[in-house]
Amino acid sequence: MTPALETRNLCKHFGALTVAEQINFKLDAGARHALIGPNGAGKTTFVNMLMGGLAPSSGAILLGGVEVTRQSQRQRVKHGLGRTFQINSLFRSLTVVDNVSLAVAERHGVAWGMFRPAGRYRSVVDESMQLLDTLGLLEDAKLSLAALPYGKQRLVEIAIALGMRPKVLLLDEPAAGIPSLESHRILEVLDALPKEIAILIIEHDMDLVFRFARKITVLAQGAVLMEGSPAEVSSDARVRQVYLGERRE
Amino acid sequence: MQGFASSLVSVAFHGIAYGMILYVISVGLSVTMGLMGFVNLAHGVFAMTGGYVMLSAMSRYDVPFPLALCLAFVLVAAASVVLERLLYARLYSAGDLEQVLLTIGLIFMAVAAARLAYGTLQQPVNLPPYLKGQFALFGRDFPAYRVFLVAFSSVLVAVLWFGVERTRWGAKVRAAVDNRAMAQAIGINTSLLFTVTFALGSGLAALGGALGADIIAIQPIYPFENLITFLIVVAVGGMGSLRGPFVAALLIGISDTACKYWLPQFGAFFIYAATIAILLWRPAGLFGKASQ
Amino acid sequence: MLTRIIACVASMIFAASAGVAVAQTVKIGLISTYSGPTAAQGDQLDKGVKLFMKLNGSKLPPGVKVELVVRDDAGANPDNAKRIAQELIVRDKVQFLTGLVWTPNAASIAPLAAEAKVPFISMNAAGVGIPYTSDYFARVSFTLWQSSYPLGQWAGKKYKRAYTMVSDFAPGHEAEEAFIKGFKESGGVIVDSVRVPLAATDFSAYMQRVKDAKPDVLFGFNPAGKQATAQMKGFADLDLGKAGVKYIGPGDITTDEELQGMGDVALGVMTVHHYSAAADRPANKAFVAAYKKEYGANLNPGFMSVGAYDAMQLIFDAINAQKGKMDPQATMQYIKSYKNANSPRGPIAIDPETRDIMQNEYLREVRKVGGQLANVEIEVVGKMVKDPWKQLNPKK
Amino acid sequence: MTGPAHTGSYLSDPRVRPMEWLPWVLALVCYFAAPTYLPLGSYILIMILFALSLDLILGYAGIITLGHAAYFGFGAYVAAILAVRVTADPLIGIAVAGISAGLLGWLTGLVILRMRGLTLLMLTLAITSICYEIANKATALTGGADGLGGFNMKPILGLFKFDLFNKTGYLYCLLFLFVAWWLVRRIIYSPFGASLTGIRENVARMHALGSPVYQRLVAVYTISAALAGVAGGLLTHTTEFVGLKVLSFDLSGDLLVMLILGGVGRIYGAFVGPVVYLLAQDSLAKQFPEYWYFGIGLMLVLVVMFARGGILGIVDRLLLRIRRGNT
Repeated sequence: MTPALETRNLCKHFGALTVAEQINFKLDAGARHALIGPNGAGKTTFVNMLMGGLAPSSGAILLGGVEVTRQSQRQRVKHGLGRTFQINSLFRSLTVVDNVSLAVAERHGVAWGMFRPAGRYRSVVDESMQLLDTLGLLEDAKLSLAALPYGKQRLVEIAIALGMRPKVLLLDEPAAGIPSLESHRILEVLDALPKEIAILIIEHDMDLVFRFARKITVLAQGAVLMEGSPAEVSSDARVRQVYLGERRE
Repeated sequence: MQGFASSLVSVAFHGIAYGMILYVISVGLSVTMGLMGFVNLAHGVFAMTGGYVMLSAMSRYDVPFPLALCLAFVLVAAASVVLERLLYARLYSAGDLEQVLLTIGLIFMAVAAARLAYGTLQQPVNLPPYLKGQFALFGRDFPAYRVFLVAFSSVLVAVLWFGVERTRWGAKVRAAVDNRAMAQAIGINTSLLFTVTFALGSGLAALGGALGADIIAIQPIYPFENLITFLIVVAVGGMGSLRGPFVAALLIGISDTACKYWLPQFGAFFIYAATIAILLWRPAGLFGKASQ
Repeated sequence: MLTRIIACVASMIFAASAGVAVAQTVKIGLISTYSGPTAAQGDQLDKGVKLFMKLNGSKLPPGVKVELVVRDDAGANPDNAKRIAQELIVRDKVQFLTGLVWTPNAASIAPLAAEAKVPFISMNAAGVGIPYTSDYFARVSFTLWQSSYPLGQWAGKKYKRAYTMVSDFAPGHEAEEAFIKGFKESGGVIVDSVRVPLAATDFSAYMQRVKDAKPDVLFGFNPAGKQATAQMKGFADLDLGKAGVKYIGPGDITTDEELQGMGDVALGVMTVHHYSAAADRPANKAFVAAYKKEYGANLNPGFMSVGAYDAMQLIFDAINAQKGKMDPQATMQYIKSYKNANSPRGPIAIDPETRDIMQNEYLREVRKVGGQLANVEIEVVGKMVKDPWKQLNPKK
Repeated sequence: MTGPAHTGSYLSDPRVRPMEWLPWVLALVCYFAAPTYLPLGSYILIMILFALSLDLILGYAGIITLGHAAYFGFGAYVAAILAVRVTADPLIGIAVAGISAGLLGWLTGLVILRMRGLTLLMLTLAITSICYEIANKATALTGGADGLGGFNMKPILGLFKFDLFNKTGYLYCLLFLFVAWWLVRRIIYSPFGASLTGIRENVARMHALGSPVYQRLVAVYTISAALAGVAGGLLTHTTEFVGLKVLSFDLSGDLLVMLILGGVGRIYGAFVGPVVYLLAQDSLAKQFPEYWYFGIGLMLVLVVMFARGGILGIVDRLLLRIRRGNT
């Protein structure tokens, strides 16, 4: 079966500095996969290359078996790639439902419509409302986004990505900035995500990672250190060393 | 052929003189834009004020030329601190639009104030006798004042570059231009740094305005009339860079002079066309940091 | 908007209740440049007008008053000027239009004045063709052909090779054309011509070009003001005088109000023009004395102030001739035969055929008089000169 | 909930509210009540249309430009050259002016809209400056610094003659403004308008949504340029003259000031701003022509420091306070 997302020998250099070295990575269909690694391991660079924000120096990226290495972010989205942002990247002056509707309208291909009022596109509005309902945000739908508490804004971040109906979803630290007491809410939402979406989560909250992921890839100094089940990773000596080594500094 | 070579020398000379003035005026703009991310369209106001301070000091109070130059620097730098604390600092985190508007407003006010104080006539420039006349070089005559201009600006540029490259303050400025959050994190008082840098940049503009009063006429409409030129220097050179605007200013000075000399019927067309071409080729300017 | 309407209605009611107006008020619409880069020129007009009003504002028939409605056109800005003129005509119902520093502005207003039958008197704008576009246009200032054509004829006899450098707009083109025609007629050769943008402030590159071409004489023209100073400075910076180039032009290049700021380099510059503050006619001496008393001893009136002053004189004479009951056609009839023997610039008259100014043209040289630079009149090169261009190009 | 500001939203009610008819009623009242103010009135209507075109790209799409005069001036010159050389029919003139300004907007937009921030600002400035230089130097076509005049527009549809009092001109401008307003309003309430707001708010996220950001910007820029060109054509037709000022940086600056004064990104800011600015200019510039500038500058500074929504923003806040006071 073709992996939902695959990279082959992906490299990135900034001058003499290598930030990604020969990364071979596979994300299976419907996967619950986590990417971890200490600060500066190259996680953000890797995600940016996947999304098309950063061009790799060499290597290939495949989405559902189709090579997209040279394609723009927009084309990748069309192939089913979606993401959330580590730092909230929302439309602050819009309402919650508009935040989601923007994504849904793009997917429906109606966002070029110039003459019919937006509100008449019932399918867009209804779908957005439904989505908010599944995330428990229905009663906040008509509020201005800036009026929401931070935790709920993190959920809107996910809602927007779901509005794109991605086949592959990159979650960039979904629990960042959320007190660990509240992170269970995020986990509930993640657990309820449609099974057919392949999910790659980048996260620092190890609790969350080990409860959510079925497979973990560890990145260190721009290269894949190891890959395996949560149990394998937690017992691996090299992983311990990387993390503990860093902590000691 | 000899005629061509000698006109080439003249064009280069006048172009460099003009370019040097542009640089001294604009370098402060480049650094403040790079450092604080502030779109300060009112930079020309400082240059104009410098010109007025020097000229009125000389004509009304018989202050000698060198002292009048210093006066222009000091007074304008001091005034800019007040402005920075009072107005600019409140908009550092605001959007580009707010900054554009504030500074356009300041230009309007400065233009009106200058008219009130000095009338609309261009201010006459009375140079000291030792800077008048011609200066023979390579068998050609050059206006002595412009020779002085080039020499003085070169020294100024050298001092400035040394200051930024070799002093503690310079290191802080460079660090803050590179990464403001990081600079703050390692304990640099960025607010103080901004104020000092802003004052220095404004003072330099004043110095440039005063020195260049002979080339860029001091009159109330100055900040508007020259705004595009100053902005071109910064945008083409690259915000936050010291060397970029230098190259850009010389390029503009020389090509402007060359166009006037050889192709006067085209006016400023080439300058604008070149600006567009360079910005499309390198959006961050010749020496600017590539945007993320 | 609302307050406007209220004010409007209120004034209507007021006008109705006041019944028959006691005093006859003649409204004069004055359009000039008070803001923008060329406000200095507008200031010159303004000073002339204000001085006239102060000295002669009350010399009117009994019961007649004059009201000046002043508007700013903010520089060479013809569409704006036209709109302002339109407003002065329909809203303020002015009986005269005057002012106008700029030819483009005057050219855009002239046809409107004819359509609305409002006499329109140019205080400065010198574009040579304007009278042909409007029967209600008259001019008390000058045309560049009046000065530059005789200057060319005179210079052609003294010098062989000339270079021309003019501002790139209609009056500049006219000065260039007139000078070249006169110069060639007297046997001179034109080496090269350059047109400088209206906004130029640094002339050194252009002057370098002149220097390298080595002419005997440089003919310059610019719209006076700061450009005159900048051009002179460019001439001085490159020491063209020492390189054997004589600087000549119409009086705009050594305009009296700027002359002191130009410095000694202006010494020896020869110009032909209709007015000099240094002229020793009694009428001029009185005018200059009054001007200095009003605006300070260091300020000389320039030709623009004189143009404004004379235009006001003409308007007042026309009002007096009709005892304040203004009829546009009668006014134009009066203007066509207008003569004023006592202008500060000498005798002036309006040419009945073209409604353009007739005046003496003087050859002048910049000299030091009592420690001050002055345009000293040497000889009259043309007596009561009609505009030469219109002689050459009569209206079909 | 949605505020009184008109934003592209999937929730807002697109129907025209009663208050939105007020400007049109006022405009017609002025026509009858202040017939001698119609030359100024026409100019105000033209500037409103121009400001509306700027609001579309600045207020909604977030493109900061100091060069919008390029399209206004281009439209004005095209209309004038057409009247001099081809036909003096006004409706054809407006159509050609709008289309050619739109084309220029499209071409320049393709080139510059990949840039952002200062670079974009500089490019818009440089483009206006180039247009200005060309108009200044192509004397044979444009009349250079002397401007282009000497043409008389034909009556509209052969029926309505342009008159000295500008009665025809006023209604002519009002009609085009109305059509433009209707169009802009439609666009803003559409999904396209919503996506423009999205781009202004967070361009990175729009990219991540797979939105064709660049194409959207080019599209709205083209529409805006065409509207500006129509405004320029109207100016040419009502004054039967065009000068270099229509292409100048000053005009772009003045326009920006008017829009900011009224309020950005709310349609009616483009109505309030020019009215207040030009009426104030009309009365103040008459009494204190020399120092008019200072007041404008001070006002800008005050608006930026204390009243970011412009006049309409202040009105909003007052209404809010009154409502709160009542409950």
